[in-house]
Amino acid sequence: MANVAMPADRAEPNYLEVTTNSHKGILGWLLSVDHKRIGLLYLYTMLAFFAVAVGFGFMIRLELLTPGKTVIDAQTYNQFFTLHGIIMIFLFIIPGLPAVFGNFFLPIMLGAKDVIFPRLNLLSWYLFIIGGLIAVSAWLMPGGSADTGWMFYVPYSLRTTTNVVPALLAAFVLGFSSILTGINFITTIHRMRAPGMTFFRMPLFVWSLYATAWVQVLATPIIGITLALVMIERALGVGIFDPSLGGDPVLYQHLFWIYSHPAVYIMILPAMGLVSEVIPVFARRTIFGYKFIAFSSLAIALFGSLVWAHHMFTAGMSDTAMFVFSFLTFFVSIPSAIKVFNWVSTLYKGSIQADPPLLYVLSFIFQFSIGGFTGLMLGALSTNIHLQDTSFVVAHFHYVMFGGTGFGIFAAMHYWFPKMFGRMYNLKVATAAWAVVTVGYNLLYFPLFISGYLGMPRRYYDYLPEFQPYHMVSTVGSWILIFGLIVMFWNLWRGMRSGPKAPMNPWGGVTLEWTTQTPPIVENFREVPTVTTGPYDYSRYESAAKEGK
Amino acid sequence: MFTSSSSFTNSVDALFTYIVVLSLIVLVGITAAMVYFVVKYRRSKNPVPVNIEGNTTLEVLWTAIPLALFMSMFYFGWTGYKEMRSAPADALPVNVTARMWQWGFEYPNGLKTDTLYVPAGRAVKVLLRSQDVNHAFFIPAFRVKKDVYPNKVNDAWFVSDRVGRYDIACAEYCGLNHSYMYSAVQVMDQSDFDAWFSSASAKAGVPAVLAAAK
Amino acid sequence: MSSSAHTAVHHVHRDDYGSRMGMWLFLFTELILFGGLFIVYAVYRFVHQQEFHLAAQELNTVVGLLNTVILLTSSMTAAMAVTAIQKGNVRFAKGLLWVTVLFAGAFMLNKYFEWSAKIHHGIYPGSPDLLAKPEGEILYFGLYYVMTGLHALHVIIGVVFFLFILRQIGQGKVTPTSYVRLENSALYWHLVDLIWIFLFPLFYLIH
Amino acid sequence: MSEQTHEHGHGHVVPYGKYVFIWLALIAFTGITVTAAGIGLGNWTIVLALAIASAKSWFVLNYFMHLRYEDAVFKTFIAVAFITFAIFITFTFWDYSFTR
Repeated sequence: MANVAMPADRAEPNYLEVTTNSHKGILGWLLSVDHKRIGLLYLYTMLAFFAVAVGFGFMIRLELLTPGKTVIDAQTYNQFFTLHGIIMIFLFIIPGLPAVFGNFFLPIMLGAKDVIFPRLNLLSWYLFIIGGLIAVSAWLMPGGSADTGWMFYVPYSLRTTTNVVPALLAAFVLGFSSILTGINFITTIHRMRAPGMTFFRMPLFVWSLYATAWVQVLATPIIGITLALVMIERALGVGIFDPSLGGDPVLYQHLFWIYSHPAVYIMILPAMGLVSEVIPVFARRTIFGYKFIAFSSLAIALFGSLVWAHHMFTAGMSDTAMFVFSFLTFFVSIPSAIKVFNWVSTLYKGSIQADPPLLYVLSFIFQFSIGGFTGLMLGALSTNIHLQDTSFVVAHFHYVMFGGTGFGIFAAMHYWFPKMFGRMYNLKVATAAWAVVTVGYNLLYFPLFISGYLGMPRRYYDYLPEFQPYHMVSTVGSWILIFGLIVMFWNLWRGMRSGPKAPMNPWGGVTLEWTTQTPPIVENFREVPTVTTGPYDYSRYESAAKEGK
Repeated sequence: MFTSSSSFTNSVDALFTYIVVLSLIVLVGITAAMVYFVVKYRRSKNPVPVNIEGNTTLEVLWTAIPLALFMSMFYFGWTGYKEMRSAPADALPVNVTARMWQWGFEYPNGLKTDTLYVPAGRAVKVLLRSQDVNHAFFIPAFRVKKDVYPNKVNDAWFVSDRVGRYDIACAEYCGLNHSYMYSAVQVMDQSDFDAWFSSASAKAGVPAVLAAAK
Repeated sequence: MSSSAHTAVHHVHRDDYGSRMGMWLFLFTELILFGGLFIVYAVYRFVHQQEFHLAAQELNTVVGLLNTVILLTSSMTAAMAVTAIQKGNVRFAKGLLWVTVLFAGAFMLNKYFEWSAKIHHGIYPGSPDLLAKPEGEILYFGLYYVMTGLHALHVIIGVVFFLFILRQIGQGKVTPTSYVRLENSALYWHLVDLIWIFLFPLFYLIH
Repeated sequence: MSEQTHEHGHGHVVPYGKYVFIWLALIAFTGITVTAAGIGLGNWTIVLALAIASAKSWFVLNYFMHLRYEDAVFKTFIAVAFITFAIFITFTFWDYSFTR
């Protein structure tokens, strides 16, 4: 796609070797304004938080292995699922693709030297880390960490004696970090595109980040003010959310979901963008329906802002609200369906190499589809009434967020790994780990659909004996999943330390990041690339292969 | 679990099955196509890709067909829900009070119980209030659920023809013993119910008159 | 993006247009932040119309009016400061910024007296006098303190921005050829004004 | 880059007199809104107050904040922001303005 001559003998120090400031060692990282180094800072801290939250998830599942007390008491259980939610949502899934891989690759994919506000970018990371530390530190304070669930529903979050305020403050700070990243990305996309890089020549990952960034900028402030109000309410008792002073708990839920539903799209959109990158590369052909996928990202961002109250169908809203929100909920499924159909069509008549990144993407499509279909059962009113607040919702949510976005993050790690670190991991081990992770994952979450339909409520420390078979299968699934994750990360770690040197373009990608040195130099390109074609121009593979034969 | 039914059980299950069947067809289709393409067009067998940019007819089709199906799901969901919202005028009103972590029931004559006794075949309307935080009144077997708030009265209704005892659970997280906030609804024959009602009322010292809201 | 040197030195890319774009996006988040509070206000005013009406009688319209005039005037001087620096009149720009900061101080002083009078009358969150009132009035005053308080916080942030710009003018970092930071600080100040334009009628003019 | 038209360029210079004029308009609007509230128009008071506040913000946005002199991109942005807020508030009222 770009005409950048890059003789291999002119290798320059890459971004891992030199930094943007005069410091060496750790300060060279902590004070660096290089978007790639910041991306890696995000990657390492995000994975650390992920490991912590997986630990909480493991304990939750272990506790649910048998009815009654298995390992932890009810209070600890309630705190664990709250921490699991807060960390996974605000510190793993939301920053996972945009802040790590968006930071690293958005400027490169646009042919730019950096994001437009590099120092603001570093500030975002510091806010992220401060917020994360606040969230985790509440665990060590007297009173213990919050036991409200990550939704902080009032009035329980006003009454509990646990440390709710640090958790709220953490989410507030993390929201601010997310907003700054969004502002940076939108402005970068508008201002930093290389010559010839029109909007419709941008890779679809960039499109998805653009849509995501808008949701980050326009929806996050609502959660900021809402959580701030809960803090103010706890400190001063202004009455806004306290029903004993006239406050309305349902209004809190509206405000919470005005952000948190679109936030689901903040989480899934970049993963969809990633899928749209990976499939053409491994099928060696152009994406099917580029514009439809690009516009469906914007459509998802728009419709995603219109449907929040479908989380509140049992709250006793007006019938009008029930009608409107259910009706529009079905519309948000359409752009997602369009994407899935286009992805599968892109595999048609490709020349497919099933390497680990593609395998994770295939799992993504399967699991995200299940998540989407079960969303239909939750979108229809009468079935929603039965399924709301049961483990069916937990399964649906995890199928979209973990089976979707989580697998998207894993795919991204395997896809861009050689470019980021200049080394390669073991493909066979990675494939085996993918198989284990996929099996463990489905074993963990699928039984929850069934038990939820049979009436197993969510956030239950204890349960009726008839649900035990489902919980047992699920817990065993969690062990398999965690084993697979350990193998996966161990393999990546080993590749990073001592894997063979990776070539510039191991998968045969044609977006700009594959035209620059591996690992990239500090300002990404020796010469500003000029773009002359669309992002997935694989015609040279077609013609080269024909000539070769 | 499926042994009993309320008036809603059948309609909810029917819609659920409808969506599950449609979803399975599409899911199997997508997955099979995906796996088939990956195997059939693997690079060793198919080294030369064909670049297909897209197909507007297909895009229109796979926008319009799902949309039509989704609209049918929405429609059945809405009609099913309308039914849940229209309690008959002669439904037996029962005040339900939720507090951490118990359910309390009060009949029109002032009789208070901790299990919900109802006559089979008679519509029952529960008026839900909370004394502290949010709860949710959930009878899985009847497909009935409604949140319970401290500052307003929500309501729900059901009618069950089948005698038996069914769980009532709290479905909105409410703190420490959320998972123990169970009670039960006991569906009895009209004659058993009348006998129970007069003896329980006598014991509680309230007149055994079941003044239903007409 | 003209330079293509390849040292480890990072080239900070100057793009005033991009800076303004970033600032506007940030202003949107501020607008929506207050927007959340306006949603809360709208819902509670809708539910408790009478009580809001009664509670509003307790506010002093004259004080609110005075602060409105102060903010509108300061907004004008901030805007003029941009014109002054564009015309190369740095001293006048500094003078105008100092006037803006003084107006902001006057606004805060006024606010201080207004709040103290309320608190003196026993109307503050959690006070026995307030808790004795109907729910709608509690909500009105809760919102009054939160919304005007958050607004006052933004006034303070705006002043900090201006003091920073004044320093940068002194250091020669904000100049007639490079003044986007002044422009952005002025934009922030106009936002503070913009929000007050709505707060004033919603709290002081319910008759 | 596509929107490179005003690279480093001087923005539009608005003369001082125009700001004074806008300021006068804003003060006049403030006077009208206070007077109108004093008359007591019942339910129309809030409608009028919000209409005047919107008119005032239009002046502030266009002149003080120079939106008039910015590109279409900026205008599109602000339209998106206002539409988003409008959605948030109207959709919340799908619940509150109808019988629950």
